[in-house]
Amino acid sequence: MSFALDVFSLAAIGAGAFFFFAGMVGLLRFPDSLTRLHALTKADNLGLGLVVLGLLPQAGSLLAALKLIIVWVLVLLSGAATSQMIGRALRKGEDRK
Amino acid sequence: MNDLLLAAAGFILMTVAVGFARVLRGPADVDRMMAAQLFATGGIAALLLVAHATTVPGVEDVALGLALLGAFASVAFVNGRADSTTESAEPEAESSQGEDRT
Amino acid sequence: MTPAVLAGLVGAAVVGLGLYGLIVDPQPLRKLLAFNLIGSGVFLVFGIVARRGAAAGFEFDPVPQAMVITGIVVAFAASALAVALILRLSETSGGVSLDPAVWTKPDDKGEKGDGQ
Amino acid sequence: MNLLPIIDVGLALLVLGIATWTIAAREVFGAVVGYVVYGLLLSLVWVRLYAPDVALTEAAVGGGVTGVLLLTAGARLRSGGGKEAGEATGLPLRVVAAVLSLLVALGLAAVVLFLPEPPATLAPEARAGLAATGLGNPITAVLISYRSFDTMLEKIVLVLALTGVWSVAADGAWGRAPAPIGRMAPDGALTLLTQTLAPLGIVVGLHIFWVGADAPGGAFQGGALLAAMWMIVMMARLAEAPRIDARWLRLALIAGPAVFFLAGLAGVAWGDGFFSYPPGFAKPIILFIEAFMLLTIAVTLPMLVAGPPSKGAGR
Repeated sequence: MSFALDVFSLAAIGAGAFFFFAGMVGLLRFPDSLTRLHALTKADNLGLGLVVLGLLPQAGSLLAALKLIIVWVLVLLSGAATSQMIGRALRKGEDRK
Repeated sequence: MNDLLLAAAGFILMTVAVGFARVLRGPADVDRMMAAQLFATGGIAALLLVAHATTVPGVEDVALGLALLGAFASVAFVNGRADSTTESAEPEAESSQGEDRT
Repeated sequence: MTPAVLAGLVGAAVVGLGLYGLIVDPQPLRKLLAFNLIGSGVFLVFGIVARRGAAAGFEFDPVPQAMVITGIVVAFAASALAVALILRLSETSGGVSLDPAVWTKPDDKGEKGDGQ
Repeated sequence: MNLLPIIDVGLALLVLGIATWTIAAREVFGAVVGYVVYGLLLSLVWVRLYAPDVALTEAAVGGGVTGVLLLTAGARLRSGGGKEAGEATGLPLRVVAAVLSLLVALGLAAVVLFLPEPPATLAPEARAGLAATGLGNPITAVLISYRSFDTMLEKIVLVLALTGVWSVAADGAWGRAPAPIGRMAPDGALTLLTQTLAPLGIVVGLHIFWVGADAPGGAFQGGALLAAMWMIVMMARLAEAPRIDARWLRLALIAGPAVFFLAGLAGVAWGDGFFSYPPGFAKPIILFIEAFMLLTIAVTLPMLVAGPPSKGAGR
């Protein structure tokens, strides 16, 4: 059982690391700010989400697991809201031209 | 198991470190903010992984604090640039030829 | 090399970097930033004293760690005071510079722009 | 565990690289972004040094709140039309500065490498004091009990710094509110974020304060998080900074040092001297003091960032 859980953890964490990598590549390679924003959200939401998902079975207690989930929710919230604000600021800049 | 967690942490840290090049290159301040946000998220992930492998007590609380402050810093960045995000938000000159903007 | 020694070396290097910025950068806000860098470097050096002082069943010596915590808060208070002074300087003299020549406005008849 | 040194070295190089960027960046905004990221990385380093308490403080105060202070200052400078001026430093001075900085860094590095063996430590004394307090977190015990005088004076420094900030107010502005730190028009996404984040953050801040007795955390860290939440509320324009002559504000500012001082005096009256807590009651007294310190920190930090009262502001 614990072996299966370990495999699950590693798979999730590996997938999370992949999304961080993808986000980084997008941030560096995409041509303008809006597409970079798109790449960033993948790393924020999925990358950290999968790492947290992978660490959940390893968490020592229910409280620790809950805290891990709250960490993810906090990052999701702030990522969603700031992406919205950044995106709107960028749109305004384009409309003016 | 721990070694694999550490390897993942190192990989994520390296990834966001390369992403920091966006802070150096800009060109717009929003790009810098985005790189910082990626850095915060990756830092939290690396912290959780390293802490789990080295068993430092109370690290979940540190991660909670970092997540809150990451949100706080993002808002502060947008706020600090409230008057100028729009004017400097231009695509990079060198790579803008292929794109289609409406 | 233990992590503690490594962190101490990083602290030493950061102090050097901050000192260079403090001397070379002409802008007061940037000087303040550099000053904060120096502070964090000193805290790091202090932190390895804490880590090395592991004894009595602790992984660290709590006394230097507690002092670093107080130090971080005091450094912030000092920075806030400095920011207030910089902003006031820009209000009264129209520009932020540590160079007194810049403070003098043409209509000040050669006096320093420190009037109310 | 052979991967850990590689991560440590990578972390060290990253910290150095980002510190270099904050010095070398051309513009204040880019430098401050670097500084905030630097604070975050330093807190990872502190976790590696088994100092989660310091990690939290560094992330909250060193990176987060100081970053906002500098960002706000930069934005106010720009909008006030004041330009940061000054002649670029000439090459000879640059070289001298570089040599001097290098020497200082090398000297410090030598100190780090040749620290005395066995290392000096106060841990046994702290351990002895810990037993009397009934606390589980040695750092909280040191802050409130073993080195209580330092901590009380540090609270007074906070109040003094705020007095200093207020004292540079322009004539006629005294008693009014500081200029708003929020620079955006009220924004739907930001309002939603603030309305969900702030309550969650207040719970987390109080949690970190509460567990501080026995686990990493405490009044400093919890207070700094509460301060960050208040500042988010101000940035989202859901509330403005209060007038500086508000009675509740003044009371909150001095609550921490005053209660701390009175607790110390009570030690003179009923105990063995200043700051001697009666045995058996040490823990509740310490938590009581810390609760007021939490309040003072949560109120003082945002007021320090908001700056002196301004003529235009105030209800």
